[in-house]
Amino acid sequence: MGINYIVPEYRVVRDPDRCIGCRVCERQCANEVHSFVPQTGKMAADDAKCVNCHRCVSLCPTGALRIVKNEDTFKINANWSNKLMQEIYRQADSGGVLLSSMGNPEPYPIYFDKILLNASQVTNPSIDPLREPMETRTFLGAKTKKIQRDKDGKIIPNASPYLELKTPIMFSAMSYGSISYNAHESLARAATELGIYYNTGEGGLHDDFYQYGANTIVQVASGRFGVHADYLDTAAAIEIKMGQGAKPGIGGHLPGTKIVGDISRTRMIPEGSDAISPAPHHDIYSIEDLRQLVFSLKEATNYQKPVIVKIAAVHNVAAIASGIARSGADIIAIDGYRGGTGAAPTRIRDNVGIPIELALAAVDQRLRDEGIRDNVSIVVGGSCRCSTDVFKAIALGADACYIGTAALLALGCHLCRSCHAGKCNWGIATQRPDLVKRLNPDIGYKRLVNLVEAWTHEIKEMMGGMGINSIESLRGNRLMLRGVGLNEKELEILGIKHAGE
Amino acid sequence: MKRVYVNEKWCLGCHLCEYNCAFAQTGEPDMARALKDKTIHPNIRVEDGDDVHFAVNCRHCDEALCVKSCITGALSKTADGVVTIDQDKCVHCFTCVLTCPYGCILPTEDGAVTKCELCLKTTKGKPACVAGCPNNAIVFEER
Amino acid sequence: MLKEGQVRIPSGCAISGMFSKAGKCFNGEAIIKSIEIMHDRSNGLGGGFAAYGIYPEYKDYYAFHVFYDNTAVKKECEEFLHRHFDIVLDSEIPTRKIPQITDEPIIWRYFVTPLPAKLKNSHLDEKEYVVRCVFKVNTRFSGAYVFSSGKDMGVFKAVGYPEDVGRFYRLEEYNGYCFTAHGRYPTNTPGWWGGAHPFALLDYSVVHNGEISSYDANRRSIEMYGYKCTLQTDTEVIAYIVDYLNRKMGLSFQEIASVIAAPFWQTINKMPPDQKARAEYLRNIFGSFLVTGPFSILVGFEGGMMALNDRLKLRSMVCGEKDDMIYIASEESAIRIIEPELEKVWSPAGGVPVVVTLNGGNA
Amino acid sequence: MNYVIIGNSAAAVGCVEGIRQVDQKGKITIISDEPYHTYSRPLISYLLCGKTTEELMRYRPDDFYQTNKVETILGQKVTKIDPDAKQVLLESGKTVSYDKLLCATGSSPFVPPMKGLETVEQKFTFMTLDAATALQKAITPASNVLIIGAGLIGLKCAEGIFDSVRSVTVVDLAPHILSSILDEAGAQMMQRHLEKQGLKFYLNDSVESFDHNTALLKSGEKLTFDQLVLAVGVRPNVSLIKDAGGKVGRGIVIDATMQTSLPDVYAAGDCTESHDISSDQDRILALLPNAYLQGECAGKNMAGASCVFDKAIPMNAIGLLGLHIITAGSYEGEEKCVQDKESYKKMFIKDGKLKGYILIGNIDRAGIYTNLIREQTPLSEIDFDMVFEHPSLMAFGRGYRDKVLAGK
Repeated sequence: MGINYIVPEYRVVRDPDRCIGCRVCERQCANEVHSFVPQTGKMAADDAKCVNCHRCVSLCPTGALRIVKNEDTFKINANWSNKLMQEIYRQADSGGVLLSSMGNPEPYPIYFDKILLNASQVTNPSIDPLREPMETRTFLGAKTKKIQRDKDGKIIPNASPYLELKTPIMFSAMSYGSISYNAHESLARAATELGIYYNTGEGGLHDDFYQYGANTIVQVASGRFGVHADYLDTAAAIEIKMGQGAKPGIGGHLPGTKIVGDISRTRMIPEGSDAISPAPHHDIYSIEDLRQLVFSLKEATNYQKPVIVKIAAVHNVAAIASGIARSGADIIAIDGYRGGTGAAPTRIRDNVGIPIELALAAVDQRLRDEGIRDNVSIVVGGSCRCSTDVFKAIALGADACYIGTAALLALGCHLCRSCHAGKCNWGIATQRPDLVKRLNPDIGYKRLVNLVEAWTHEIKEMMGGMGINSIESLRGNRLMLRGVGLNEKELEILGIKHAGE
Repeated sequence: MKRVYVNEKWCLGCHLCEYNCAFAQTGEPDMARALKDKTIHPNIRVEDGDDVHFAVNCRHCDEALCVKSCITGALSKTADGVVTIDQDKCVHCFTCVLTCPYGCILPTEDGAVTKCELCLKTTKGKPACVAGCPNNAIVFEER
Repeated sequence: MLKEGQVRIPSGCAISGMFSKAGKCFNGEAIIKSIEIMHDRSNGLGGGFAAYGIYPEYKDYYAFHVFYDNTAVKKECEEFLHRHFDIVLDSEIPTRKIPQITDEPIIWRYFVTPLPAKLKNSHLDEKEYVVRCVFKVNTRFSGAYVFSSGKDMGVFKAVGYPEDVGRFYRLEEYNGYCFTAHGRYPTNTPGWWGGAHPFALLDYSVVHNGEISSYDANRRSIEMYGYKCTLQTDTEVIAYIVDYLNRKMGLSFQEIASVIAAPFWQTINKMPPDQKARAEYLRNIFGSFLVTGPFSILVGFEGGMMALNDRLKLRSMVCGEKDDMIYIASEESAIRIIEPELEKVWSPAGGVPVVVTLNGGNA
Repeated sequence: MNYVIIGNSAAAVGCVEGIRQVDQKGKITIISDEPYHTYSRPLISYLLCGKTTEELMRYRPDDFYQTNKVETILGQKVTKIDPDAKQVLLESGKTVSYDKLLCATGSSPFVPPMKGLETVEQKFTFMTLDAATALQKAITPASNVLIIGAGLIGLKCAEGIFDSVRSVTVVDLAPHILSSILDEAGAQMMQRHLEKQGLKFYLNDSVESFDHNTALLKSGEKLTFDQLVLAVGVRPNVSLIKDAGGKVGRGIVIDATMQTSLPDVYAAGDCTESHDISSDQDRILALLPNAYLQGECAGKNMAGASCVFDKAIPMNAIGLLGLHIITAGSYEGEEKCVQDKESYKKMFIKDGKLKGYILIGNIDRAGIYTNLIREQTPLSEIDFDMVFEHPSLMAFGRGYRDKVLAGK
């Protein structure tokens, strides 16, 4: 052991008057922060190991624990922050790429928070969702407008394959492997009960979850893990993942040590081999290649299922989306730079991509300008944190939102951003059986259901407040939005007026 | 009849049930004050294996051997089938310890035996172990 | 002060309409009387009428009613019209000078038919050709505004109370089988004649009372299909939606009603399977044209009229029937004043269209 | 239906509760020669040492008879059963007729003939409340008490009076104490414990003769005493059944439904012979739990249900001056034993099953062992080494735990 340059980020504070030595904290910390010292008969903590996941705090029966920011600091420097200095020490130590998890935590502007909603006053009545129907049913897919009639002149319902959602919220792609079996089961069961969809991510679909196929979106990503005929057939929709908001332009890497048992079987790769998702799809180097894959998948599933193309929100997202809208894809999913991940290079996560609000506004407007908005539905993700984020996204032009981080929070995640360590104390981002079992899907699925139902209630309240009683009347209804503290350019891109206008 | 059931699959071995049980028995409002520096005598006990944990407490058997064997009549069943103990009557003969097939009746250091009474005498509603279980490993329901 | 097209102006309104199913023609006196009784629902900042069957001698020609701010733009615009149409007759629309109506623009009427060669070269159908020319005038020539462009029908509108507007346009001199009227109560005072209602495109005319909440969703969607919402009014966007669904998509007026005032899912869920599948299809495919928020509208079209309330019926609308006549108005009083002896009076349910046609024709 | 129960202790109460599970209406009559509300006989020693009171030692609440609609004829001895007439005759001459009869007459202290016993003025047995209270009245803090018999009754008596008298001396013919339930090593441990507290033992010895306050032992030892307690053994009270022509062995012979050889006559408790499944032998199991279970089974059958009690085993839980013993089953087969200063544990295994055990000191969760004997669980199905080390459900299969803990 040489010099220890790393200063613990957090401190465990234990109230000696409240600690009863039950050792629950010790048993519950996979990072082995807490220990019982027989000599003193008291508990001790190793701050350096603490990732501030709050498991111990949440389970401490007497509320004896607090995790606080370590007030220890290097000399204050506005340019060289503590964080940067520590990162340099870490890299000088390891020679490696810095790894992080979950979404970009840096203080970039959050446009959702600078957009305000309208409500009815006098000239137009607000609608009480407790008295009147308030509809959130959403269809995702191409809205091809070709009226055909039978011999009696009745319309033939000839809609393209679509997804039907009871509420415009879906669980975004999180692979089995990056998250646990129990997390997947929770998502699958919640999606089924809610009448929405969850997404396998690029980890294949565990045999046990084929029963939830009607509410499952299966992903085909650059590694093609777990893709086979039954996988595609079982799903309600197929998502081609081109990119991810947390790490645009970067592939994925699940180390071989995690490729064991069911994970290996589900991904269809040998135990112990690294699961490497290449940065690009090596059969897609252009938009026309993408079109080929879209139609390959449609051909493979008999043109019965909508195909989603998921891209990260990058600078020219509008043009890319325009290409995708003409590729035969039915749904475009756009993932903003705040989107979560099980592991990403820190520098990429924190510096690549653009905010989802701007990307969405640009894409929606571009597709309308080109008259092809109805070719596709737009689903956005990358930090829809609450019902108003969802609401604002829909008013900006989205058809539905993907929630990932919010869903994990509902399952207990405390955003300690240590998923890559594989020791998730909440049983979410781990494959260690003793940790996985901490997430009981009976509880987890219900919490997800509660969350989405709560958001749906709030969405209905807000809709009613502005006199809208069906979600499609909100979609792209940017007049219902006003910006605060935004400059002309931002307002122009968002396509909204400033508050007061 | 509602009973405490144990879902072994979800037991984390955190032992919170033991502390919640012990706390409920004290009738104190604050667990820290109630249990600080005390040895607890919970009526539910967690058995820990390498990968397996589960809590065990009185099953309130339909054919409760402990009640039938009790030499004093201290153990009896309520109309709801809950096996309860009248600690004043108990003479610590431990015949119930001898007969309980699950080892759920426990001698205390100082006197009468103790056992789970589904918190009939402590809290209203759910037994404390169930209310405090973080993972639904212990549930209170009809089966 | 911004005018229509530069800003969205909410307004309250009165509407009225009368229709002879037998095609019997009557003059504009009655509709003026009807709208006049609802004087308090207007505030003098806009009124207007649509009349059907009034140009029998020119029924094969598109009747363009145009406002001009000045003669320069009139000249410029007429050159455009001449390049695209054969103009069989143009004249000033006869008006009556009354003190209540002021600041009138130049109001001109043209009976036109597309130049055959131009039409052919455009590869458009005739109506689309006309629509595009109308849009061109309205967007390209500042100070020129085509506010009526259908056959055998015409829109007459102005800034003022509707009864004054009717007298100003000498409506008693027109005979038609259908009249609709509109009195406006905008919440600001831009006072632009083009902003008054009805709003019309080809022979579709819309009078509307309400303020829809779905406006921008509807606008941004219909604009993808070649429409430009220059006025930012509900009436305009509804007229375009009706035009798109009827003329371009071939939906019947019943079907249009189940798009713009779609049945609730709870209603759809109770329908027989095939009917349910069609209703679901319309809501899925044309969801962007669902209109929410309060409205009552009268849509006039060639040979027919449709009345429709929003699905919660957040605006009043009453129907009356006597012999072959159908009367529809915001208030029953507006019907009783012209026909006290009604055979039937009813209030149509929200989202349930009342469609009437000449001699039971298709709509 | 008219039920008559002779006896008013555990078997009788078990019978009442058994009947009432099936038949809420039938008439129940309890006849007992003791004039008391049902009380727990084993508690008489606890009464003497003040751990219980006459009120608390009632075996069932005061309203027991009322709640269960039982008529009682207390303080009246039954002198005869007439199975043909289906009636019992009381000493008062009254007859009580029955449709179904339970004989729960229990057992009586056995006093062997001893030379000079008649010269002893203060001599007692230790079986009933009356006997206990008589003893209690007789002793003083200066008393030296001699107890003949180092079995369960003798030692519980010793414990009961230990703090109230000057000395207690116990004599027994057997080579070690508690010979019916303990092996030699266990008995020695227990004896050391009791001697440390001040109890005196003369084992492998017996009284040659009494002379008033003196007992001359075979070994030649001469003991003086103030009170004598005779706790040599008990005998089942079988005469009523025997006289009525019922089959009787060492106790009343009953089948698995608790019926005697006489029609509609059942028997339960200390007066009967049970089939001990741990040794596969018929023996008298004079144990309260056994009495209750037999009584309850008899009651259900008397009321028309079909019930079998076929899990009788010997078992005992006894504490003596702070040290606890729990034993069960029979002591045959391979032995497995651990012992330290404070506790003793011995298991007996035969045919791959646990047949019996002895625990002294640490008796936690002993019922798990008892259950292995009662259920005759093949030890190959569990982790016996683990369960021997520490009684736990962990040693059982997941399936068993799911059944008992998860109700699956």
